[in-house]
Amino acid sequence: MSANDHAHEHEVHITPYKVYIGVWAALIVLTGVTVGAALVDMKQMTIFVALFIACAKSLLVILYFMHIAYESRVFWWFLISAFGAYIVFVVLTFADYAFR
Amino acid sequence: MILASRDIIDSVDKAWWILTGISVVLFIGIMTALVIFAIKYHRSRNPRAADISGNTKLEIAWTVLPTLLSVYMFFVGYEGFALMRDMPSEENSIVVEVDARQWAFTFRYPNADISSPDMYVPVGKPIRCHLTAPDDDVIHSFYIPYFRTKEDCVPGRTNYMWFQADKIGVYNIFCAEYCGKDHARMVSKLHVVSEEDYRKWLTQRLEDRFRPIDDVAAVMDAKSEGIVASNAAELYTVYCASCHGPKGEGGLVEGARSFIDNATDKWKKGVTIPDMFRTLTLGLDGTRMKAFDNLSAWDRFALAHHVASLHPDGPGRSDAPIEEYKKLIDEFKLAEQKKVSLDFPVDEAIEELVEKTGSEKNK
Amino acid sequence: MSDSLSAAPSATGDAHADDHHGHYGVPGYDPIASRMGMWLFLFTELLLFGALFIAFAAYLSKYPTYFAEGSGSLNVPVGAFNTVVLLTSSLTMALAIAALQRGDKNLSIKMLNATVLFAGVFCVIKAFEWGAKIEMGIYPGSATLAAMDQGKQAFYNMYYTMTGFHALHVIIGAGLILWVKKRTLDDRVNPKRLVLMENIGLYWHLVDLVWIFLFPLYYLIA
Amino acid sequence: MSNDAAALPPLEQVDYIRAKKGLKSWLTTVDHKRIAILYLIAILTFFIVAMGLGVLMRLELLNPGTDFMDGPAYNRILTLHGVIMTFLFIIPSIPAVFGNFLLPIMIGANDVQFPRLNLASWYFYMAGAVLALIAVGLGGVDTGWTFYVPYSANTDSNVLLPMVAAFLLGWSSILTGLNFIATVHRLRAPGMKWGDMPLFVWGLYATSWIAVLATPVVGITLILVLMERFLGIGIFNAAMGGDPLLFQHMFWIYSHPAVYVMVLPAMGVVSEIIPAFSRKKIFGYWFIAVSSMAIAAIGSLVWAHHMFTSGMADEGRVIFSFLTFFVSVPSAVKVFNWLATIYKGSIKIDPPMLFAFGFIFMFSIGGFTGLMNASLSTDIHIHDTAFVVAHFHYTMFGSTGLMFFAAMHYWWPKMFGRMYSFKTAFFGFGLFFIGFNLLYFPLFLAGLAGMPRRYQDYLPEYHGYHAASTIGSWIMVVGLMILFINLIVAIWRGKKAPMNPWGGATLEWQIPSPPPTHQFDAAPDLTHGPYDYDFLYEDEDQPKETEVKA
Repeated sequence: MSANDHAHEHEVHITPYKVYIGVWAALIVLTGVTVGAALVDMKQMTIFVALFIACAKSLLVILYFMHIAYESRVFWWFLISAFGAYIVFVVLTFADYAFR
Repeated sequence: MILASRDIIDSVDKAWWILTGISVVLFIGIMTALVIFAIKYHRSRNPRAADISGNTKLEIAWTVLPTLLSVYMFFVGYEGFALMRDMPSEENSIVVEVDARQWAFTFRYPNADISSPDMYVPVGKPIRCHLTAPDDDVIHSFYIPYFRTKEDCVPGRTNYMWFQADKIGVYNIFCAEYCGKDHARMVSKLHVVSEEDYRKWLTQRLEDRFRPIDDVAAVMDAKSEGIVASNAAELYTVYCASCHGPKGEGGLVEGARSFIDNATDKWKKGVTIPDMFRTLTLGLDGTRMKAFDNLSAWDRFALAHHVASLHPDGPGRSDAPIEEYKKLIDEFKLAEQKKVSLDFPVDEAIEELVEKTGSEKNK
Repeated sequence: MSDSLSAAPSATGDAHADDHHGHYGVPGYDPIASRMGMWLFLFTELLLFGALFIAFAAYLSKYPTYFAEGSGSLNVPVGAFNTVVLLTSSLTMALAIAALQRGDKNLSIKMLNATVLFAGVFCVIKAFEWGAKIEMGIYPGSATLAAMDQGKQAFYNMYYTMTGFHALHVIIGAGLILWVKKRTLDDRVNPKRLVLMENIGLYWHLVDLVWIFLFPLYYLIA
Repeated sequence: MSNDAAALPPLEQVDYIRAKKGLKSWLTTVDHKRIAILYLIAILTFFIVAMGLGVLMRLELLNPGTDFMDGPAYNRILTLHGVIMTFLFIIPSIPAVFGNFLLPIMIGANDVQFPRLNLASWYFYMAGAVLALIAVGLGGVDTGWTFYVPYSANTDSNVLLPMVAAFLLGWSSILTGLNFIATVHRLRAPGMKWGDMPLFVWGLYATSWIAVLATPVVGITLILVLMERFLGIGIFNAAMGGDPLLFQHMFWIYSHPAVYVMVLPAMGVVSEIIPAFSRKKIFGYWFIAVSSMAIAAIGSLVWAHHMFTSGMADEGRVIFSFLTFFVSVPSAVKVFNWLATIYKGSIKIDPPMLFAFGFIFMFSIGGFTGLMNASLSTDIHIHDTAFVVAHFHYTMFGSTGLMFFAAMHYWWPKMFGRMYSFKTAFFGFGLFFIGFNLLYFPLFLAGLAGMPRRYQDYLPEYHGYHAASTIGSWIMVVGLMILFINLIVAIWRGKKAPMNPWGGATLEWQIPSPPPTHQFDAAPDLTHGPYDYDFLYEDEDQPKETEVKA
């Protein structure tokens, strides 16, 4: 509905510097964690743990650095459709590769 | 469970008729409604349209029904596919390796390492096809319309399909994946023959294949025993004419050599029969001349002789001293074929090939 | 591209705004539309890299051991350091926008400079990494690579392709940041009209986002 | 609304065509209507070129054997026909011409959200077109429009330029799509809700999403092939551990949804024409709108049905076949809704309506034969045969192409302010319809009999099908030429068109024909919906607007 598109039209959100620095610190810590996790031998799981941490990091970047946390809802829908489409592409490609 | 190919054909055709039936009924329904509405509610008869903007029940009905119909049609198509992919094991079938390259199929019968540009199979036996293309070639598709079956030959991998002929006859084989210049001429024949004829054909091929090539005289003179060049013209048409021209004039693809000009110095590996044999066996690196190691050594000699005969000066130009032949035979260990052929009882080989088809599992 | 997205005035202005910027159909400044356009553009970048990640996943599933071996040949501390560099550059980019929002042009310019500097550091380190591999004879088309197992070849081909594309984006991003810096100095990008800087910031964060996935997938699967 | 003078610009206002003069004013315009005309000229030109190539191919196939075109020549013509028809004609056709012209007007805006980007898209398109033409000058390319590896990585012909061209054309459609999405979200007239948008806009919106999300995948895929040719990075090269089938996945991830990029706007046009000529509310507005989005979504899940014989995993084939069948559901829903719209309507069969009926006919055949391609066992048989050629020409050309012509006949009076001869249009359509079916229907039968596609030569047993098909191509081309000439002549000779010749209810019929550059001085009046024809009968039972006889 048209109202959704323009819900937050006139609010200009100014993020405190502290938030950015906090997010950055969290990202650095997660980078450390992902390197540390790679040293532990988890066999098949290694890559999934790495991907999980990477997803967490990218969520932080998208929400705060890229301001999605403060954008109107339509931007959320956009992101969900784009990522949804991508995940579908991956999963369906593996409908072939997983069974080869 | 092994099923006859007749079942695959029937299943595909049944699926086709069911889908066509559903389609035709719906199509006629839609078009009839369209025409009736267009006439009945023409503005001259119906100046003011009714005020209808929708009907949810109807919408749900014509969403759900096509959905159910879709699921049904999926299963109809799945049935025949399941048969096609229910491959007989290698022990219970005759394995034919299908080698596709620009622009010819080669059929190889691996147990005996023999090859042919046409496909021969016995009637009533499951045929398992292993489909390949060389790494430096392109994708082709092996298609036998009569058996409703098709699978691509992809460089770098082996694909599988199977069929079983229920009737003696000759069937078309097409390349169905676009592969360039002579895609339309990449046509071959499938000869479905009686088991007896198949045995005969196989014996002939096996004998050819395992005749030792230390008989230098035989390969030096193509006509000496009438053995070398018997099918050379046919092989040349299938494997060489696409690029080098039906008369050897060359130039049909970029850089394809002419066999009839006199500039012998430009032949990269030389102009004699042993040189040509070497070129055929190894290919020419950095050019589009590929290694034709899919052909048997006898076939390669046959081709070399045929190519030599295309030149106006004839084979005389291609003469080489007997030492050259001996060198070649050493180089490719051609004489050792003799040992193989001695150790390899032809009859048993055929038994193996034909009888292994698992009559016990066949209905 | 970004020019049109950010600077092109919309023909009818913001038709929905309660406070009309003029009467109907007069061009206006619509930062939301510009950011929307930028996000849609970022989706195309996302899918472009996404396709490469699909190829990576396909080959990883085909050659797991070769990919592990290949990954083992990459230098983890260097990769981790580069990750930190790029994350920090993302922070400075975000701070540049935040500073300009507060009217602190001076700090904003400094932060943009820092971002470009980090981009440079990233590229130099990446160049050394590539250089080391090339010195060992491992690069596309080399005889050494051609002699390796097929799985190894697939790994290095993917490695050069994906990090190469990413590095190209880093360079383009740095160029865009220099351009927006010039516009900020000219006051054409200012606290009232800063969507251009926001959009280039979004682009820069996307570059970061891609590396967040590239790093573990290439360096940490040994 | 016609009786609300305030909403209308003064009638003597100069229209967009005459607003400025000179070639430069056209080449630098940011007016969405002028950009639409630029696209129209380019797209029609390329269509006619590619149609000529198609006729040449059919002529070669009239008899078995080589008549005047050998294999390499045929393959180049075939590739060129495919590349031009796909990338230069059918993908941009309806969105770039009629989307550009009408989308802003239909939602009550004065232009798209990013007008300069819109012009840039046209230049991307032209750059791609010029590169494709240069490639022809350099000897052409023989890969087929699908650019399958390893062939495209090995061939001697010049693959670089067509691939770069396809890449640029992809960008053109991405940027147009991006522009449309932002326009629909940001520039709808005050008070216009999503449910008040014409269904053509919904079709364009769905199409735009596919263009934005799927096109980049094929873009990078083509770049990877070029990297193999020029840098030796063989991502798809079997000798280097690559997988040629991966190319096919990545190619079809875009190129199958692209089929819906082509057909969704066409369905949008049908959804405009049928209610307008039935004077009746569209039946099930939301079901049609949602089915557009559903086709876009489901259409993105089915790409690998192009690969049933490629040797992909059997499980994968089953999954993709199952999913493919579900595309048919929203398509069927649309057809049923159109039929229900006609039911109890007040139907007038002017040329656009006849075209729409033609669409239902062709699209039904195309759609039903699509079921045989979705179905696993039958597809194995007909894959890569003439059957597939016939099937996609029925959907692409018989449906989408036909609706492009229908859109021309429906909106021509709006675009140029002139009416064309109805009689000639009916006659041209008749020839087109007969010729088209004679051209493509025999190919279904040839395919079932085993005739592979992309063959320059064929065995004598297929002669009958090919001969009929070639004769059909002549009839069809004559019909099309009559249609085009009729329209072009009308620009100069036609009778002046009124504001609302068909009695349409969408916003474009409330502004002059042709519209002025600045079409809305004030927010347009939205007192009636896009399919609410009651305003025509406000005073008495007689429709108010004067109907035109041409």
